[in-house]
Amino acid sequence: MISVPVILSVMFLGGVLAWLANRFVPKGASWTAAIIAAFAGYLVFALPSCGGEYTLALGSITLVWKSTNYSALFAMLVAVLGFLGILYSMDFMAGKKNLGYYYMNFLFALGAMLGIVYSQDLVSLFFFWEVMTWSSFMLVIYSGEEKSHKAGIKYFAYSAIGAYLILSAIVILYAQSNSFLLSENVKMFSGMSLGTQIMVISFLALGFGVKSAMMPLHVWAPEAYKESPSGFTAVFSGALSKMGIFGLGLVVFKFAANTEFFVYVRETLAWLGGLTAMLATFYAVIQSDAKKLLAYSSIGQLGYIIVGLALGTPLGIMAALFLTIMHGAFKAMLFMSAGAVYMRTGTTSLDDVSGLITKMPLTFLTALFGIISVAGIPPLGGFISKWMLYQALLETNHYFLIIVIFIASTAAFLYLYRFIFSLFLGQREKEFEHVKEVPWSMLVPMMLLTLFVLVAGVFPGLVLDPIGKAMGYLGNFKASWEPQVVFSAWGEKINMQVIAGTIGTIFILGALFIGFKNRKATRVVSTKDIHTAGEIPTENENLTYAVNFNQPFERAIAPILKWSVDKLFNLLGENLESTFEYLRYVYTGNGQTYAMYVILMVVILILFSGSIFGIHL
Amino acid sequence: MEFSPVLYIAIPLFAAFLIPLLGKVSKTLVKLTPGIVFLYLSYGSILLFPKAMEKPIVQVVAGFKPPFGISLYYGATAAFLITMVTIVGFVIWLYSYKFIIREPIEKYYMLFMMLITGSTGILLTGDMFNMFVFLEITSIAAYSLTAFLRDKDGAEAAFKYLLIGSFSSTFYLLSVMIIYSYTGTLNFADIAGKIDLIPPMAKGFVLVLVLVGMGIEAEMFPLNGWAPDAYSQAPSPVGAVFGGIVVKAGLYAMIRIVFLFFKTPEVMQFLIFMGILTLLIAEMAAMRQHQIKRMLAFSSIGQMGLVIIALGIGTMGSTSAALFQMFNHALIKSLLFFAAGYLVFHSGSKQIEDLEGLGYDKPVTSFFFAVGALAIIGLPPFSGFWSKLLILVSVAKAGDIAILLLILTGSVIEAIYYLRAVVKLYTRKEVPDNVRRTPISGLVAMGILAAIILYVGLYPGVIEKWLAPAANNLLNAADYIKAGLF
Amino acid sequence: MDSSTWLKILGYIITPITAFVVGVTYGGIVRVITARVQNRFGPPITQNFWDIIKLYSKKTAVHHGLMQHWGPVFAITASVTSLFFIPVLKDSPLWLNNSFNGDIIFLLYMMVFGSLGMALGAGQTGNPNSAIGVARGLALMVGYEVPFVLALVAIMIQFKTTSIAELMAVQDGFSNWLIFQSPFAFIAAILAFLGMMHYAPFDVTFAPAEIASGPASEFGGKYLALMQTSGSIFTFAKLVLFTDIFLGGAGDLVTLIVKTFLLYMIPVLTGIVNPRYRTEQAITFFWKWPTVFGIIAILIVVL
Amino acid sequence: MRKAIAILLLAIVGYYFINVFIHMPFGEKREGVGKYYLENTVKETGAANVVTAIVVSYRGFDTLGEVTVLFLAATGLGAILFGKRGEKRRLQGASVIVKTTSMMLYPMVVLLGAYVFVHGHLTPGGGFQGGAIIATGVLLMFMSYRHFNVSHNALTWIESLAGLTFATVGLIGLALGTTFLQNFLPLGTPNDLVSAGIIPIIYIAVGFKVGAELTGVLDNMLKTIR
Amino acid sequence: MLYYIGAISLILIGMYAVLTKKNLLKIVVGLSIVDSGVNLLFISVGYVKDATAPIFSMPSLTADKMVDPVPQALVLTAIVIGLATTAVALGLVIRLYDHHKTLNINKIRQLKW
Repeated sequence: MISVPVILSVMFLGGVLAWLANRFVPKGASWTAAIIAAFAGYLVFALPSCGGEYTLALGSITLVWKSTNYSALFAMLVAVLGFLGILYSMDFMAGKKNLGYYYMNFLFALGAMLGIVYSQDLVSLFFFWEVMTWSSFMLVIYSGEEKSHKAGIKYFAYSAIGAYLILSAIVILYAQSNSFLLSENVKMFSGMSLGTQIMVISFLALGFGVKSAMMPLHVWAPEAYKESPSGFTAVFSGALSKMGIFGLGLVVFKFAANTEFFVYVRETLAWLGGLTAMLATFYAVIQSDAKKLLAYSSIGQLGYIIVGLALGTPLGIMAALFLTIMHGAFKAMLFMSAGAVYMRTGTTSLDDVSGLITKMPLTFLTALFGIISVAGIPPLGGFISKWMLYQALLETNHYFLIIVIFIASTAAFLYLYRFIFSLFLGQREKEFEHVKEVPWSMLVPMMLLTLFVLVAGVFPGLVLDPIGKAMGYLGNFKASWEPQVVFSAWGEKINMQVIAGTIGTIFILGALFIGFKNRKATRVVSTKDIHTAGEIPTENENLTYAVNFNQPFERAIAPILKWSVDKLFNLLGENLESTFEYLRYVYTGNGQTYAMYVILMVVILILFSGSIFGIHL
Repeated sequence: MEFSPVLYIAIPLFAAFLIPLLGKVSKTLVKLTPGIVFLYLSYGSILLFPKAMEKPIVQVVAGFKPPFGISLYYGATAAFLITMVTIVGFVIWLYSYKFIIREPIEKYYMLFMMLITGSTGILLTGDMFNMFVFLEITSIAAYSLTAFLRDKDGAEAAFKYLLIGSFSSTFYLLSVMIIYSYTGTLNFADIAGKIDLIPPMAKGFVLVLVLVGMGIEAEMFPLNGWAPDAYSQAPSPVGAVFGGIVVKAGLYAMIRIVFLFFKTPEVMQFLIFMGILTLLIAEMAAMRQHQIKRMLAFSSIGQMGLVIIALGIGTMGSTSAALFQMFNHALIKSLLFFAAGYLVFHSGSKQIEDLEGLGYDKPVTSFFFAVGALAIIGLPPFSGFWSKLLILVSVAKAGDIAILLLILTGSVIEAIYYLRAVVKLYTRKEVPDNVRRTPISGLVAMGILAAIILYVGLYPGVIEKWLAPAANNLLNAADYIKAGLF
Repeated sequence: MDSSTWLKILGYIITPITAFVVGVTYGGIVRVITARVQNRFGPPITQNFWDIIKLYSKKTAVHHGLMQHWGPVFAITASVTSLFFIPVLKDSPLWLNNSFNGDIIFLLYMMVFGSLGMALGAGQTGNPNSAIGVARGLALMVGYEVPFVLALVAIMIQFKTTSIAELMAVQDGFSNWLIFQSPFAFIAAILAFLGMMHYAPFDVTFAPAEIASGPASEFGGKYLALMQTSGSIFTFAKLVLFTDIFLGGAGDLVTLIVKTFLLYMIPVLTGIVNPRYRTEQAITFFWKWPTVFGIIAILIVVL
Repeated sequence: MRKAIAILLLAIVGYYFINVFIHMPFGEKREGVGKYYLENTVKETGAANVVTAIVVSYRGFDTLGEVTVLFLAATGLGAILFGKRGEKRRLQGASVIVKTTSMMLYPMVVLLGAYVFVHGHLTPGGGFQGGAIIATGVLLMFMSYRHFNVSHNALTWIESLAGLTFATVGLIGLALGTTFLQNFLPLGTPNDLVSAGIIPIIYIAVGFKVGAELTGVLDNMLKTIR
Repeated sequence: MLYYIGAISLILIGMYAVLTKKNLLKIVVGLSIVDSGVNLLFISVGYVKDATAPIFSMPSLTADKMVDPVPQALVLTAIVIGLATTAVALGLVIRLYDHHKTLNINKIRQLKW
């Protein structure tokens, strides 16, 4: 009988096992981890989507785990991405130190994510939430370098703030309802006082918002994504940050939906999401590191998802959840290809690498499909989610939000193009002549995901099916779709078969034409063989225009970029720390001063005993 | 012979007196004695535990009924804490076994044993003056142990400790005096019954004296100037005893007195206020520390603040949470001190800066430090998580969201500085080949603690089911009086 | 297969050809007009045809790699697909193609597809000018999309539809043209259109004198031919789209050509008399007045 | 500045302090355990000296602690000062008169001390006082003779054995099935030397112990510690 | 009554010394003075007018003519404890002097913040 604890224990014990395996068998850790992840993934899919219930009484606290339609959706995402991430890591991490540590924390993080989605009570939700936080923190600091540590601390600090906000919301709820069960709390939530409702919702939203990198709580993300090993970054961005979305979904539709100020919650979240999407995109445009760029891109995409959720219409939710899945796939693809480049060249700096397309064609292909998908260009998966999102925005009269979103998605082309251009196109540096395509174990996950975004683009119904069920869990939401057609509330529809068919046909015709016309006379020349006003670049010259690629745009948005939350938080942090520094001067080191404090305390207590203790001396 | 609570005191004392003689025979024997004693006491306390949980065991000494003789009150709270103390004491001994290599070893073990016994006595006694005596036993052992390394800083720290500690005992003695002069008795239960004989003004004064006197022991801000110095300069196992045991005893004493004699809403409010102050200031100070043990010390103070808050809330839930937190803190802080002790030993420097790279050079010790750090921050699946959760739940139940947020602010700061230290450990850096290894006894000691922390983290029910009677015992003054005066 | 299907298939063939012819002719006319304004004679109107035919007939072709090879294919795919999803003539089974009501949002994205493909091709060449051009073009795109989308949103929410066919349906009389119904949206859209057509002052992308035609600089032979074909079709597609949305569409080809030509003259004439904006100037231009007009358009609808 | 603050603070503390005590009855009899002790001590413990009875019997546990405190102080001092090099005693030795007098007084002081603790249950005095007197005698010798030595070994033995005696006596009570420190000897007639059960035994042990410990403390402070 | 005030004055004087004197030895002396003050105070609390020591050495003595024995017993303990503290304090002072070569408490401030 498959039940939730079985899955969880497979993951967690598997983590320990992987760690042990590393100690005794060379390469043991990666194989163990891959097998465990595959097995757990199988279990996740085999678990009936409304069952596997398990209750565990821990003292006065009862934990309930159960699979629901909503959790099944996220669990599948986690299981698939987790398995692919580990598969990818097998060769990506080969030869590195502390593999046991890496795979253990990897599996722990996966287990914790599954734990989060299966939790039906708030305590185990929070429990796994924290496990997830620290295990991912461990992976962020994996490299052991100063930079990664800074990033890790930052990540953890923000996560801790978020987690504690969630925790306070949980205990406030418990104080009112006397139960940790999700269902109980949802039931009793509408009966709670307005203050409680506002507090709980804002705390939960902020807490989950941190993990989903909602502005202005996103500051941890770029560096954390950059520093974690790419195999994990794929999961980090693809699945782990989605836990924030998972939580936000619960907040919006399970809690906020029963309150009178539901509309304000939604509007606030929607605008936050929108601004996140736009600003993050702007920041992504000015990055010069591939992984940081992708990180900001992730933040932006999560912004779309938040917008979708916050719209609260069936189409909006569907868009959000669809994008959740798609983003998981295509961001994983992009991070994996960035990781592949990193593995072969040792850097992810967009200024240094160029022209890898001939050396790593399959990686390039993955990246290409990835960016097309992110950009939302039909017929890949990204498009449908964008389409649904816009339709939902229109039908809910968010006239200005739609503009914000649109700016974001247009500006996305800038960084996406830069990503693929700088890494793969242009003239190649000499030092990268030896570069080879990455091994199969890394290509397989990339290719599988590529296939997935293609299929999901043409047959969105396949993915919309579980999403529809998940929406049923969140509330009574009905949206209509067919395997290849999606309908909007205004009666519009988008038929992916026609689109894909047209595009495919024309593309093939065009490709045939260009491929066969004068085939013999068509030559491939080196990228050095170009016309630059009569001068022919020598072998050692590299003319690729990569540094400050998006400078024109950067100049245009300079007034916006001047405002950086990051700087603001840093300033705040520094000021706080120096305040702490002054505060600790209380401890002067002089024993007599301490003694004086004691007497002073006595005097204060005596003098104010009337007001402090109600006893007049 | 049935195990009797008085043995908690008698056996260690007997052993302490015996140690100098054993020292004539063999050093190993000396080293082993405290271990045997604590092992026996742990065994005994586990035997006695269920009984005490059911009904307080009140043991008279010298055959005179209370209030005429001294009585030992082994109630659920005491049982809970004493069991913890004996077990932690045993582990700390195990750790000391190889850690303390400085002469005079037999003196170390005598003082060490007495330090713990004094704390046990504070937890155990039902007599106000007797508590003073045990307080002094603890203090004097503590002063001496703080200066045990005989370095410059140790002596300084010990002197400060002594200076403030003397104030503590003076104030406490004065309060005993005033209480005695009005009620004519020294037995807690008896006093609690006659507390109204004291005129309000004198009562208020007593309250001030007790709060300040015991506040010093409980590390309440601003009375805790001695604590960071003492913790950081004492040998690591002693630091663990301070953080894990001694301060708990001091806090217990304060809370017992307050709850028995002065339990008014105002006083509870005051406790909460002081708790918050202590927590926040300590965490902030800890954030800026450069020495690892000093950081641990401030963290200890902060944790005590947390416990004081929870006790100040004064509900059943919060009190049990506070006890749970005490239990966790005792284990976790000991683990941290253990690990830090060897880390400092290996790196040869007390600065956090200099710990770089030790995570790779001394993986196991560093691992235990990391576990301790994660646990004390309150991360699952370690035990600290549950107690923090319970505290927060009880705070929320009391309806004070501001307190909740302040506690969490403290926790965030705590998380940051602990992780900074952990991360420092795991910064890659070439460290000179260090042949010195962490001895097996130290690792076993850390392993035991880590295992308990993890076990309790996964099955909090083990501890949790005992919390209710223990909290009830602490809260319910009427029961205490009834049992104490039988 | 009934007759409508046959008609449709016929439409598939006729539409791109028409678009190509019209687009190239327009290009020729533009060259003549430009020359006249600049006091030159200029080439004959058919010059563009001959250019393209010449390019198609060139035997040899040089490319720098796979993406350059495929770039033009992307471009042509995008332009033809876009065209197919725009209703060219009102209520004509032959010219409706498969525009299942012609979804605006879909078109917005489809239009980018080609640019991206071309950009990829240009990037592959290794010519710095191409890359610079692409960077400018993409940045410019972010600029003009804002007023454009504002205008479209204003219209879409006014009529609660995203379908072009339905928009055409509501503008059945001359006075009902959206250019009159929502003039501010039209102003915003037409200003954006200036940028979209890449004529001066928004011609930084290609800027022949500066970056040697930018993205297209390394293309030759069949590649350039395909790109120019696609460009012509694309121009036509955009014009038809604007006509459909703002000028009430067209019932027959003549009306369509008149309307599109008039529309086309706007960017062309602006372009002739204006110098070139720098990229950031262009972007900030689009984010100023056009955006304000767009917002006004929306506000009018909402209020 | 510091002084002004200190005076101000202490003045406030003092004011309220006195305020509390000024209302406390002075010199009046009070109810409570004190009265009970006065009335029942002789009957229950057989000791004539009520204070001793309280110290050793009623509150014997305190005394055990007290002994421990002293023991700890001696141990702690040993630990703190361990390895300290003895100060070269630059002062010249005491004069002959002092030396001779000390030599003559010394046994008498020790004897007095012994007397005081042996009669602890009968007369004012007891183990602590007696022990302190003995230590005074030793101090006298330390001061007058530069090379006066006490045997560390002997001190250790005395300390330990005395302490063990105390603890053992207590444990015997427990072992006999009653309570710790329970009297298990006949009470005898009050005011006899051999009376009051275990009180004299304990007090003698305490006397030895205190004497040895205080001597040890003095010795520690003066000499090199090994 | 005067006893109380006297004893309290002793305590305050001792505390004053502890708080302000720079010399470690004087601080230790201050601590001792505080101790003595407390002990005196305690003894005076137990005092009963016209009563004798609580020793039944003569049959003529009766319980109601005796002072409260408890404070005396407690003070006995307290004295010893005070002595122990002083001893340890002096030991520490010796150590501190060894290390710092000074007895000025202001100069012994290695541990701070």
